[in-house]
Amino acid sequence: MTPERRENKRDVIIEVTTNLMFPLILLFGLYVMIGTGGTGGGFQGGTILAAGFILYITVFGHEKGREKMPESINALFKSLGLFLYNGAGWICILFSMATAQWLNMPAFWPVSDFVGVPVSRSFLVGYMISVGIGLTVMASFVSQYFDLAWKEEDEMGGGGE
Amino acid sequence: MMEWIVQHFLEKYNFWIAMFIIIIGLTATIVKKNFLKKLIGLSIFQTAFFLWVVSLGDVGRDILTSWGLKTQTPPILWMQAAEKGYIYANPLPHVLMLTGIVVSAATTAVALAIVIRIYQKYGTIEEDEIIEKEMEFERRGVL
Amino acid sequence: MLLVEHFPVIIVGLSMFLAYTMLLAGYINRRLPFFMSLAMNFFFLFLSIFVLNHVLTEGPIRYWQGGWRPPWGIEYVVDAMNAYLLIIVISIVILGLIYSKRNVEFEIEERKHVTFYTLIQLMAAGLYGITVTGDLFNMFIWLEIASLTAYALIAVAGGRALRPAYNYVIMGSIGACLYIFGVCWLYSATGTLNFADMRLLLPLVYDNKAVQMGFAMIVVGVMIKAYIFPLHLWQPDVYTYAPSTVSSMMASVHVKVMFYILLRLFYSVFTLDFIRHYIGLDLVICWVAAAAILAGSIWAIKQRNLRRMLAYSSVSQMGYILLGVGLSPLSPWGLVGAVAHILNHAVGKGCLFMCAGAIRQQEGLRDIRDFEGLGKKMPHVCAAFTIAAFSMIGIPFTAGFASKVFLIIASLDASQYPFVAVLLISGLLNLVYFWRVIDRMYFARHRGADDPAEAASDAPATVQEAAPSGPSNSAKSGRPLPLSMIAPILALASLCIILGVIWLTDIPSPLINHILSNLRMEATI
Amino acid sequence: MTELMTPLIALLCPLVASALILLCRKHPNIREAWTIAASIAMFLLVLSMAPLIAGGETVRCILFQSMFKDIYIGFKVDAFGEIFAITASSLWVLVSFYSIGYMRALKEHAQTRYFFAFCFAIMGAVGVALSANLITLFLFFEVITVSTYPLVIHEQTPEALAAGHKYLAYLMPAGAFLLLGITITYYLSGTTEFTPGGIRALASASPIVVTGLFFAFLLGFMKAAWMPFHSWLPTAMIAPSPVSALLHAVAVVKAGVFGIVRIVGYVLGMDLMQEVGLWLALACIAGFTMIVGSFFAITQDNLKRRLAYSTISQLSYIILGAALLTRDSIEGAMLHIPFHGYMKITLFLCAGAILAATGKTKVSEMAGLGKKMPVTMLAFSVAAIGMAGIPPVCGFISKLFLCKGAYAVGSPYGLAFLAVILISSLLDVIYFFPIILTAFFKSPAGTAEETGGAGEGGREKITEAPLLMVAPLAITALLSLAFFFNQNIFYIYDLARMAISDLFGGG
Repeated sequence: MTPERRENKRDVIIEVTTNLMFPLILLFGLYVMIGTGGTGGGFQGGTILAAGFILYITVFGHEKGREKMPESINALFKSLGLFLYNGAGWICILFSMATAQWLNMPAFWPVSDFVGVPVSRSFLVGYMISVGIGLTVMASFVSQYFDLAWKEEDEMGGGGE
Repeated sequence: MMEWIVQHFLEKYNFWIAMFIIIIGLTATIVKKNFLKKLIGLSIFQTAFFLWVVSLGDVGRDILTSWGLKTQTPPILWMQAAEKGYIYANPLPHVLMLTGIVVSAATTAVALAIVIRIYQKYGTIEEDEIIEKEMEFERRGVL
Repeated sequence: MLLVEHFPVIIVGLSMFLAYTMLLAGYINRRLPFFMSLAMNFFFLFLSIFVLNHVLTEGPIRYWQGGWRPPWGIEYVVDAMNAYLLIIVISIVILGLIYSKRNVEFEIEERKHVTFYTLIQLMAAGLYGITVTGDLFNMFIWLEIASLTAYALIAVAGGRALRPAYNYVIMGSIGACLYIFGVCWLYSATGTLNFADMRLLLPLVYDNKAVQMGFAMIVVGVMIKAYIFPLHLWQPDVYTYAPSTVSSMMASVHVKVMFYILLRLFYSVFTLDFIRHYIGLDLVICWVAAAAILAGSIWAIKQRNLRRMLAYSSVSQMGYILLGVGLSPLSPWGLVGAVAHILNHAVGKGCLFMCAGAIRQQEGLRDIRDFEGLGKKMPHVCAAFTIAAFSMIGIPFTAGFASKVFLIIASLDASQYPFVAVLLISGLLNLVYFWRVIDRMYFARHRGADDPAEAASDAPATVQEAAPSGPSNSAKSGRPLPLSMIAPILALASLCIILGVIWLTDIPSPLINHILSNLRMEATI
Repeated sequence: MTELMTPLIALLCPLVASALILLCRKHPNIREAWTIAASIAMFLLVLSMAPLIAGGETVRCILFQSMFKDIYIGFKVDAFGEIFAITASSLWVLVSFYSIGYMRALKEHAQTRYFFAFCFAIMGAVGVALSANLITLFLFFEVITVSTYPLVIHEQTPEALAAGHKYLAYLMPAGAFLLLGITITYYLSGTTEFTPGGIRALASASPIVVTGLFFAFLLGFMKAAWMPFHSWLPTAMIAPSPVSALLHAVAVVKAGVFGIVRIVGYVLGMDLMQEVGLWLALACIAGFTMIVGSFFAITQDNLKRRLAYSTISQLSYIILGAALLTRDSIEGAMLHIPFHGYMKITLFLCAGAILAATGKTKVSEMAGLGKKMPVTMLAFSVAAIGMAGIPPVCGFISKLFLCKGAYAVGSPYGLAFLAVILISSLLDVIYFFPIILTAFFKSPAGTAEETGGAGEGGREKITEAPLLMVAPLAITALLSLAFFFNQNIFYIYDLARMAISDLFGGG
């Protein structure tokens, strides 16, 4: 698990395949997240996105992984996801004031008849929620992976007082 | 006697299986000295419990027949099912457990992070050795 | 719908919102999160006072999340008990935040400050959430948010706090799991998660083993988190090694909120009838509490580390609250005692832990035996410590006295005379271990210098081992404490006295009567 | 029943003074000026209520209603409380002056703490005197306990700390017992208000409960130093002399006996005491303490310890007076509270003056002091004569009442207790007169050889203590004399008559 050993095991096939697969995985993740129409899929999509990043980090190593996904961007995603998720609720509270009527707001949402069934009026808020969950889940998993894949030289120096 | 066994064991097999796994997990959590094994035990404990709750949400065949219904559907609001009065499985336990799984994932993440920090500090994740080292730190005055 | 009825959900939602905004703001400026959190919590305090006022004048607030009617949707219910607790939690969080400003600079590396404040705010959000929710599963979510952040907060400083933090993760998760286990049992019996709905449905199935099992599991799960005596083993280490702010917040509000869950369960989900007649738990709880009171005090006497002593003292004081809860089926004064002690202990113990942190920061001292002459070096902190310790002992004109009297009256009223003795003895045991500290601070002369006899009487081994630990032990700032640390300490100490007088008057009785009626006790005081 | 704010203002005086003392800790003169101002103000305020109360009024001041039904925190000054309040506050004035002289003469450390705690202790004592019910009494009782601790351990030596711990070890459990008694009283009767003749509702309780309640109260008033729970008092004599004087001769211990009299007369009531037979138990404890305390006093060589045992013995006169339940005995007990206070404080002040002037603490070292410190030793003699109950000092008056009361009991018990009082007075003579004899009639030559080397520099110029110390003790000695001739100074006698007629009815 040391960097040297990983250096030795560099493999062109794996790297090229990963380079090819990486955007596809992300695309698939996005599809699961928002492409299916309606709420749900946020968590799964986020996990797939995270899997893509984790694959990348596993293959190319810690440093390059950090270049792809810096700490600050990761935190931004985390917060952004939560903003979207929480924001959906807030918007509903603000615009309906009485209760968070997020299923029934034709006046506010222009995309009310998006699919043609009444339920779909909630789609925009549904998107906000699933994208929010997805981003947060992705960012959390990636940062967990970063934390777990600590380097050997940190071992005794990192902790303690 | 047979009836009793059927009533308490066979009809409630999901309870027994879940309880068995829960006890395995809890035992591991309590008995093992290795922090990772403790964590694994905890995960087993939680997972077994989720298993049990999800199985509660299922609508069993025998119940349906006793109510004179023959069809069961997944918990999706489906016009035909509503018209025909099909019984559907209760979705709420699944939803609750989905949340529960997320929570348990978060718990595992936090615990793993702490285990890593412990390993960084003490060089081991065996509880006995850690306590020994702590006492040594105390003697040396490193707190 | 009145604006004030949105306030509970605004408090909870906005604090979640605030938490990750703070995380982002931390990238702009490291100091920003602290000020954001402080300002918003003041705002929440402002709102919660309106909420309390509304609850006392108009009646409970019921807020349906998303407009879904309660048996299906999540309902937030705020009655007098919640509003009272909400104000306590928010105030202590504010004081803790002010205190943490400079304390964190001392105790935690700089790169972690942003995360620290985020986690504190998130924990606060979890606590607010538990306080206002009216749904068993929603409560579990908030409980886990509060607990997970607490795990992280304890471990954030690293060092010796890690192992206790890990133990807490394991124990806390088992507790949470038992809680949700119990909730699912209840759900399987009633098919609902809403407090009020469940209260209506449960009496039909009180005989059901699943219901009784569920109740027992929830109680045990919450008791683990509230470190009731036999389940307290994770707690002393955690309180000893966690960052001072975290210890003080956990000891003062985190555990109180756990007790609040217990109260809600007893009064709003189940009924006293169930507790007394179907499972007969009331006296069991009382005896457990008595054991907690005595055992905690005796262990506290044994300790030499100040914070560990305070931790065991907390175990004992939780027994007071539990005793009040246990006596409440028999006498309304038990509930009054529990409710009063929730506030009094939050104020007093918060102050004591803050003092311990301040002493460690300025002088680098942890061991009670090293406290000689501290009264001169840190007059304000020591004075505050003394007042808060008086409150713990239950000396008149401090807050703790009132709760002790309430509980004694409750025990007499309930004809449970042994607990009177337990309470009085516990007061004396508290006196023993707190007075020892006060003595050291103010009255003892330096060991060794003036009095060789006393130094010799100490175990020689400890004297020798103390010597090399001197230099490395002195991780201290040495500078006088900043105002931002002294002010919350003094504020809490003066609150101890103010509350001590207020509880003697009849000013709180409307509030108490509201709490009693909202928890559906027939009696008033 | 007159509603006045005077009791509250009187109690605020020391409270405000304590805060000011803390603020002015850098300026000793201003700091001590606050003490004196507060003491005089409090005395005048307390005294201002005396004519009203002696005229049969009761001054009441309700601070606030408590959460318990029918219980309020507040003050109700009746004649008996007023007696104790006048005693404590008038002596505080004198002792404030004396403290200044004493502390400065001995160059004591931590004087701010001393004056600060002193204010609180006096507030507690006067608060006990003025309180309207048991709860209020308890609040101030605990204030006394806690605030006296820093005074007891003033020297901060290990012995002083040990003494302080012993002090707390006796008095804090006592507080717990008192709280127990109060809560039981509330539980049984629904009130804790002091009612002349006892709380009616208690009479219906079973005798066992009443006995238990009575002993809880008795243990709660351990401050009265009845045997066998007396040993904190001699140990606490390690405190500076003014503390011993005011607190351990007047405020603290008198608060204890005050409480016992309150219990006997105003909570349980004489009838109930008689009915259950508790008076005999109390009287036996008191009689035992009187005799044994005197014997202990004889054996002590340390002057302050001897005085302490004398205090233990004398306090039991008051308890005995209360226990005998007759008009005269209770009047004697009530009169003995101020009279013993004035005499005993004189003795303690003299002991302090001797300590400050010569550094001597033992009786055996006092040979020849009478010539060198004539005023001090004369005052001492007056007070000692009074303690023994010999005219013309006020101790005679109260003992006379006690004897009359004991005789009035009528049964053989009454005669036995009369004998106990007389024997105890005789023992008083035995342990006090050697001191006077040593001081006035024994030549110091013998002792000079023994300790010549040690204290030679100081011995040459033994003179009177500073004026600030001598004047207060002379005044108290003169007051002790004056009370013999006119018992009505500060309305004391009128108040006592009024208290008796409250308890027993007008006749």
